[in-house]
Amino acid sequence: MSKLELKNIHQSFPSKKQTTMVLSDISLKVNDGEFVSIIGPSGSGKSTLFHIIGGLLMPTSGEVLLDGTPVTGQKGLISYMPQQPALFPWRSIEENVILAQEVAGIARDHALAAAREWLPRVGLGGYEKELPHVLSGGMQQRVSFLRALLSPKELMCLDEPFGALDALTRQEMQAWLLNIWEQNKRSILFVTHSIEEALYLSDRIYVLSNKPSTVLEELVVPFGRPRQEAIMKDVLFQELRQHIQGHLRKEVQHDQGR
Amino acid sequence: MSKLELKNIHQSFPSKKQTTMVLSDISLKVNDGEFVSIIGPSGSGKSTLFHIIGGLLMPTSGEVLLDGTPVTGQKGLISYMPQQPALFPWRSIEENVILAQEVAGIARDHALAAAREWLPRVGLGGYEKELPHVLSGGMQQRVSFLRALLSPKELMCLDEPFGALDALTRQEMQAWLLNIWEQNKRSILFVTHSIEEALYLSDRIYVLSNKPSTVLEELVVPFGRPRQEAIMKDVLFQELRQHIQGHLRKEVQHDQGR
Amino acid sequence: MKQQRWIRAGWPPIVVVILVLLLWQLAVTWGNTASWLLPSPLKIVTEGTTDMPRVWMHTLATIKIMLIGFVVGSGLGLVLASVLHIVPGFKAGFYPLLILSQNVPTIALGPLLIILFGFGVLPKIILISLVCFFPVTMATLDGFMQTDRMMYNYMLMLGASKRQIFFKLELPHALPFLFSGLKISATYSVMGAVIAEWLGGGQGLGYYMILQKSSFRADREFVAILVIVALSLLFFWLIALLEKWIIRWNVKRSS
Amino acid sequence: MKQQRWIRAGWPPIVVVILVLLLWQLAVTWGNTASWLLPSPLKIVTEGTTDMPRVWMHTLATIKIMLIGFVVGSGLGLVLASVLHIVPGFKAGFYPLLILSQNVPTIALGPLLIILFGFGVLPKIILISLVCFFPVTMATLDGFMQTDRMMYNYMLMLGASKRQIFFKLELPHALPFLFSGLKISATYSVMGAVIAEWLGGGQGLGYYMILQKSSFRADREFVAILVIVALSLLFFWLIALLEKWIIRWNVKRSS
Amino acid sequence: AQPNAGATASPSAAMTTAASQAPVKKLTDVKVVLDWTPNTNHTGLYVAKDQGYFEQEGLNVQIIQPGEGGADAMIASGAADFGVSYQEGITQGRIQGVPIVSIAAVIQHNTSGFASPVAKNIKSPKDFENKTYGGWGSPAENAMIESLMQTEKADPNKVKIVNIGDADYFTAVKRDIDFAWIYYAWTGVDAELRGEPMNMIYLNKYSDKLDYYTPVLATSEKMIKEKPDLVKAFTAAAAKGYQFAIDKPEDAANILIKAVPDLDPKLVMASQKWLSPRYKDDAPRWGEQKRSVWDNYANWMLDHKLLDKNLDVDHAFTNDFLPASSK
Ligand SMILES: Nc1ncnc2c1ncn2[C@@H]1O[C@H](COP(=O)(O)OP(=O)(O)OP(=O)(O)O)[C@@H](O)[C@H]1O
Ligand SMILES: Nc1ncnc2c1ncn2[C@@H]1O[C@H](COP(=O)(O)OP(=O)(O)OP(=O)(O)O)[C@@H](O)[C@H]1O
Ligand SMILES: [Mg+2]
Ligand SMILES: [Mg+2]
Repeated sequence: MSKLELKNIHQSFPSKKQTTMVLSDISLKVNDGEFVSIIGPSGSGKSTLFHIIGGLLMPTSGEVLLDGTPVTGQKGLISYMPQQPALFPWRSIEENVILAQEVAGIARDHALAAAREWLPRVGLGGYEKELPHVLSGGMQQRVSFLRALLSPKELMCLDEPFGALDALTRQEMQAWLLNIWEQNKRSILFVTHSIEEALYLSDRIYVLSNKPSTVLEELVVPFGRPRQEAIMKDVLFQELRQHIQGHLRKEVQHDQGR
Repeated sequence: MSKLELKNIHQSFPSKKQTTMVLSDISLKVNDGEFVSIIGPSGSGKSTLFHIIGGLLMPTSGEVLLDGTPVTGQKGLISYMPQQPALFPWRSIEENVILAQEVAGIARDHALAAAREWLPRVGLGGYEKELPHVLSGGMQQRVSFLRALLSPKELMCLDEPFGALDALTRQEMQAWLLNIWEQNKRSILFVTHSIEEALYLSDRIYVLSNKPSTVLEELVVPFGRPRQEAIMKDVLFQELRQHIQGHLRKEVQHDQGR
Repeated sequence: MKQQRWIRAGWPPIVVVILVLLLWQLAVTWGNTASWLLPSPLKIVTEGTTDMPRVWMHTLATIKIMLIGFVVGSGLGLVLASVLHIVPGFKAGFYPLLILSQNVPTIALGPLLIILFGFGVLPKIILISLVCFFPVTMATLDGFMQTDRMMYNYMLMLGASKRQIFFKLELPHALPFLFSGLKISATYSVMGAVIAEWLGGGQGLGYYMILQKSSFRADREFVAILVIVALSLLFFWLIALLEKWIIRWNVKRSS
Repeated sequence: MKQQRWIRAGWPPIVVVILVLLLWQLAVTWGNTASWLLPSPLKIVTEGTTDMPRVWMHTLATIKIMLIGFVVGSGLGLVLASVLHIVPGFKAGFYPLLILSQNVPTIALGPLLIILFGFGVLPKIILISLVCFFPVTMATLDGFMQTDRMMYNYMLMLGASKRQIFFKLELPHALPFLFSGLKISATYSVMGAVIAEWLGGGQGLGYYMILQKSSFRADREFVAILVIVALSLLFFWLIALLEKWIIRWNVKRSS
Repeated sequence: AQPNAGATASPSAAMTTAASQAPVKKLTDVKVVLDWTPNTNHTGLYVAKDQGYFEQEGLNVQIIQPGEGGADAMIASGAADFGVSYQEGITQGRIQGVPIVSIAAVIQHNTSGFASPVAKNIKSPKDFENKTYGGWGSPAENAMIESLMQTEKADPNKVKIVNIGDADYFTAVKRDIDFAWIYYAWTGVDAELRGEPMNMIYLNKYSDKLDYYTPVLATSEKMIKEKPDLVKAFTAAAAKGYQFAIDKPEDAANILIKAVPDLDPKLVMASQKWLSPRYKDDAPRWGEQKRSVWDNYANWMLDHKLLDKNLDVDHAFTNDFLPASSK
C-alpha cells in the first residue's frame, strides 16, 4: 500500500483580477519506505503541493490519502521542512530543533537530549544555546532540517532542504540523509532543484511542468541501494540527467514566452 | 586599478562565553569590470564579508578600498543582493524592484519603467502589482536579484543569487547575467555554493576555508569570453572542479571534527 | 456572500450588547435597585427620547471637540514619536516629559489651562489632545523599535539616509503599532472630551452629565453615558475599518 | 565601559528634567506668577521636605493600591486578550464591552462601585484595574493579530493545537506588543490610583492632594503631583527594564 | 433685552433708564464663574441677565460653569471678573495669599447642616455618637462635628468618620453611612421631592460661629482697586436680580429653568420656593455681610487649627459695593 497518495489535485488562487491555476490534475504517490523526489521549474507549485499534503491548504479539488485513508485538509500527520527555515527567533537553536517533537507531545527532556546528540552531526555543535539570528543562512537551514528529521512522523516532506548549502556540505548531508533513511526506511517526499541530487537520492522522480503544473513524467531511478556517490559518474546517470533537463528546458523556455 | 580591495580583514563576534573568530586575515580584490566568485563552506563568513564590504559591519581590523580610496564602514557604495530576499511586504513587486534605485535618488517614474521592462525577462511578467507573499521562494529571489541588478552602482555584490532556483531557471539566469555583464562590464563579486556556477561565470575564484576563514586559494579561470555553456563539458573544467572540491572536502571534513 | 460575511461578523457584538442590556434590565427590575442609582435601560431610552433635542445638541458639541482633539492629539502623537525616534537622545530625554504629561491631574491642570487660554474651546482641545497623543506616541515608538532587522540592515547597506529609512521602512513597518495606539486613543477621546467639558462652558455631553448628576437625575446622566459609549464604539470601529483598509499586506491566515 | 554606557544613557533625561525645572523656576520668578497658582519648584521642594512624613505615608498608601491595581489590571488584561483571541467570536462580541468599560465616567461609576463594594479598598482596586487592563488588552490583541505568517503556517502544518500555537508562537510573538501596553498602563496606574482615592478613604496622594487644594495649599498640591510624576516615571522605567531583560531576541542593530 | 423689567421707580433705575437712552453705549464684557453647576444659589445672576439688569448697568455678562478646580483661582487670577465662592474658601484662600474678596452674601444664614434619613433617628448632635459620618476627608468636618457635639457634651470620638469622596448623600446613606453634610436648599429639597424624609441638623442652630456665609459673590483685589465702578455696577444688577427672586420666586425659577434647560424643573421650582425668603432673611438689604460673622468663623477655624494665622477680616469682605438701599 502506498504511504501517500495524491489524487487529481487541482489548485487555483483567486487574485485581484483573475484566478491563477497553479496545480492542474496532479496525481502522485509515495510508497512505504520510498524516497520520492519532485523536480519542477521555480513557481510551478511544489511548495503549494506540500501545503496541500500538510493540510494547510484545501485543494480546489482532489484528494490526499495517507495509508489509504483520505486526510485532505488534516494537519499534523507529516514531518515537514519548509522552504524558508521559519525558526522562532526567541528560541535557542536546540529549542528550535525540538519544536516539532514538542508539538507531537514528546517529553522535553528526551527531545532535548536527541537535539543535543544530533546537532554536532549537522556541523552545529557548540551552537545549542545560541539564538537563530547569529547563524548563517546555511546553518539555519540545517537547523530546520534537523527539526523535521527528528519529528516522529512516518512521512517526511522536505522542501529544498539543502538549497543554501555549499556543494560539499550538501554532499555530506545527502550521504548522511541517505544513510539514516536506509537504516529506518521512513518515506520521504523531497523537493529539489538539483537533478543530480534527485537522481542520487531517489527511488522515483516526478517532473512537474510549469504553471499550471502537471506531472510531465514519472521516472524510476534504476540504481541499486545502498548508493555511492560514484554513481554520479555513471553514464546512465548522465543520460537520465540530460533526459530530465531536456524536459525542463522545454518547460522553462515555454515559460519565457509569457 | 582594482575596483574593490580588501586588506587583511579580521572579524570576530563576541558571544556569551567566548569570542568567535570568523574571518582571519582575508585579503582579496576585484578589478575593474572583473567577475569574481567566492566559494566557501556554509558558515565560513561569506555573508559577513559582504556586510563588511557594504559598511554594515566594521571589521575588527583591516581595510576596505573602493577605487583605491579607503571606505571601511561607508555605506551605499555598492549594489547588493542579500542572501535572504528581504522584500518589503507592503510594497508591490515592482515597487520592491525599484527600492534600491529610489534610495539612490533615481526618479520614480524612470525606475518603474525600468522595473516593468525587466520583470518579464526574469519570468515575472504579470506579477508587477502583486504583493511579495504570493510569490514562491524562487520568484522572490528573482525579484531581489533584479532589485540589485537595477541599482546604479558599479560594484555588484551578489550573495547566492540563484540558490533557490531550479537547475534550468538557474542556467538561464546565469546566461542572462553573463550577457548583461559582458555588455556593460560592471564589476561583480559573487557568492555561490555551486562550483560549476563559479567556474562558468567568473574570471577569478577565491576559495575560503572554514571558520576562522582564510583565503585557501585564489584561482584564475582560464576560459575565454564570451563563454558558452558547453565549456562545462570541457575536461579542464572538470579538473578545476575536482581541484576546488578537493580543497573544500578537506575543509568540511576537518570541520566535522569540532 | 459578502452580505453573509457581514451578518456573520455583525452578530456577536449585537448578541452581547442585547444580552448585557437584558441582564441589566433584569437586575434592576428584580434586584430592586433604586432607579436614581442605576436606572433601567428602558427608563434610560425613554428619557433619552424625551430629552432628545437637547441631548443631540450636546452630542454634536462633544463630537466636534472630540474630533478636533483626536486629530490634533494623534497627529501630534505620531509626529512626536517620529521626532523622538529620529533625533538621537531625544527619546531617552523626553520620556520623563511624556510621562509627566499624563500625570498632572485635571483638577490641577484645568485651572492653569483656563487661566492661560481662557474659557473658550482651546483649553478643551488641549486637554483632549493630551489624552489622545500618549497611546499613539508610545505604541508608535515601540513600533519603530521593532523594525525588521533584515530589512533594516538591507536599507543600511543601500546607503539609505535616516530619512529614507524612516519613510520607506520604519514608518510603514510601524503602522500596525500606530493603529494599535490610535484605537486606544479613539476609545479615550470621547471620555477626554467629556472631561474637558467639565473644565467649564455651557454645552457638550460632559456639561449635560454633570448637571444631571448634580440634580440627582441618574436617568439622564445615564442617557449621556449611553451616548458616550455609542460614540466611542462608532469611532473605534471607524479606526479599525481604516486599519483594515490600509494594512493589507499582513494577510496572515490562508485558511 | 558599562558604567560609561549608563552615564551616556542617563544624561538626556536628567538634562531635560533640570532644564524644565529651571524654566519653570524662571517663569515663576520673572513672570510674577502668583505662588498660590503655580508655586516654584524650589517652594515645592521646600514644602515637600517640611511635610515629608505625611507625604511619605500617603505615598506608601498610593503605591500599595497602585501596585495591586496594576498587577490585577494588567494580568486581567492579558488573560482577557488571550481569551478574546482564542475563543472564536468573542473578540468581535466583546469589543463593545471593552469600550464601554473605558467610557463610564468615574463620577457615575464611583457611586455604583461604592454601593456594591462599600468604602473600602476594593472599589479602588477595581477602578485602577479598569484603567490598567485596557491598553494591555488592546495592544496584546493587536500583537496576536500580527503573528508571523510563515511561522504560523509552519505550526499549523505540524498539527499544533490552538493551545500549542498560542503558547509557543502567538504569546511570545506578541510580547513586544504586550510590553507596549504595559508601559502605557504603568503610566496610567498612578493617576488611576489618585483618581480612585477620590472615591473616598482617608489616605493616599489623591486624598492628600484634594485636601490641600481645598485649603489653597498649591505648594503642597504640587508636592503631591511631583511625587505622582516621579512614581510613574519609576514604574515606567521598571517595566521598560523588564522588557529589555525579557525580549532579548530582537537584537535589531548590529552597529 | 426685554424691558418688562420691574418699573419700580428707584433712583438707580431712573439713572439706568437714562443711560440706556443714550446712543448705543458699548457694553463691557464681564465673566462670572459659578461655584458648581447652576442651581438656585445663582438665580439672581440669571435673573439679572435675563431681565437686562446687567445690560442696564453697561455690562455684557457671561455666566460660566467652572471645572472641578472650582472658581476661586479663576476669580483671583482675573480669568473671570466675578464669581461665586464661600466664606470658608475665601478665609482659607486669603490666609494663603489668594487675593479674593467677598462683595455680597447670597444667602444670609448658613443653610447647610448634617442630614440623615429619618430612620436613623439622628435628631441632635448627641445622636451622632456611634454613628458613621460620610464626608470628603477635610479636617474642617471633624472640627464641625466636634463643635456641635460639645454643645451637648457628647463624645466626638464615638463618631466614625468615613471619606466618601464624590459620592452624594443619597448614595452614601444607602451604604454604611448614617449622616452627611448637605445644603438643604438643593439636596434637602430633592429628598422632600423624592419622599425620602430626612432629619436636618443646621449648623447655625448650635453655634453662632458656624453661621457663616455660603455662598457669596466674590471678586479679586485687583478689580476692586482698578475698576470699582464695574464692581459697583455688577453688584447693583445682581442685587436687583436677587431682589426679583425674593419677590417672585416662581418667575425667577422659570427664568433659571429657561436659561439652563437641562436642569430638572421640579427641583428648581421647589428649591427656589424654599430658598427665596432666605436670600435676604433678617438683613437690612440683600447681600449685607457682618464683620462679626467673618470674625467669628475665622476665630473658630483658628481655634480648631484649621488656619495657621489670623485672618485680616476687614480685607476679606466689603459691603461698599452694595446698592445704598434696598426695599
Ligand atoms: N496565496 C497565494 N495567492 C496567490 N498566488 C499564490 C499564492 N501562493 C502561491 N501562489 C502562486 O502559486 C505559484 C506556485 O508557488 P509555489 O510556492 O508553490 O512554487 P514552487 O514550486 O515552490 O516554487 P519555488 O521553486 O520557486 O519555491 C506561484 O506562481 C505563486 O505566485
Ligand atoms: N551577529 C553575530 N553574532 C555572532 N556570530 C555571528 C553573527 N553573525 C554571524 N556570525 C557567525 O559568523 C559565521 C559566518 O556567518 P555568515 O553568515 O557570514 O556565513 P556564510 O559564509 O554566509 O554562510 P552560508 O553559506 O551558510 O550563508 C557563522 O558561524 C555565524 O555563526
Ligand atoms: Mg517553493
Ligand atoms: Mg551567507
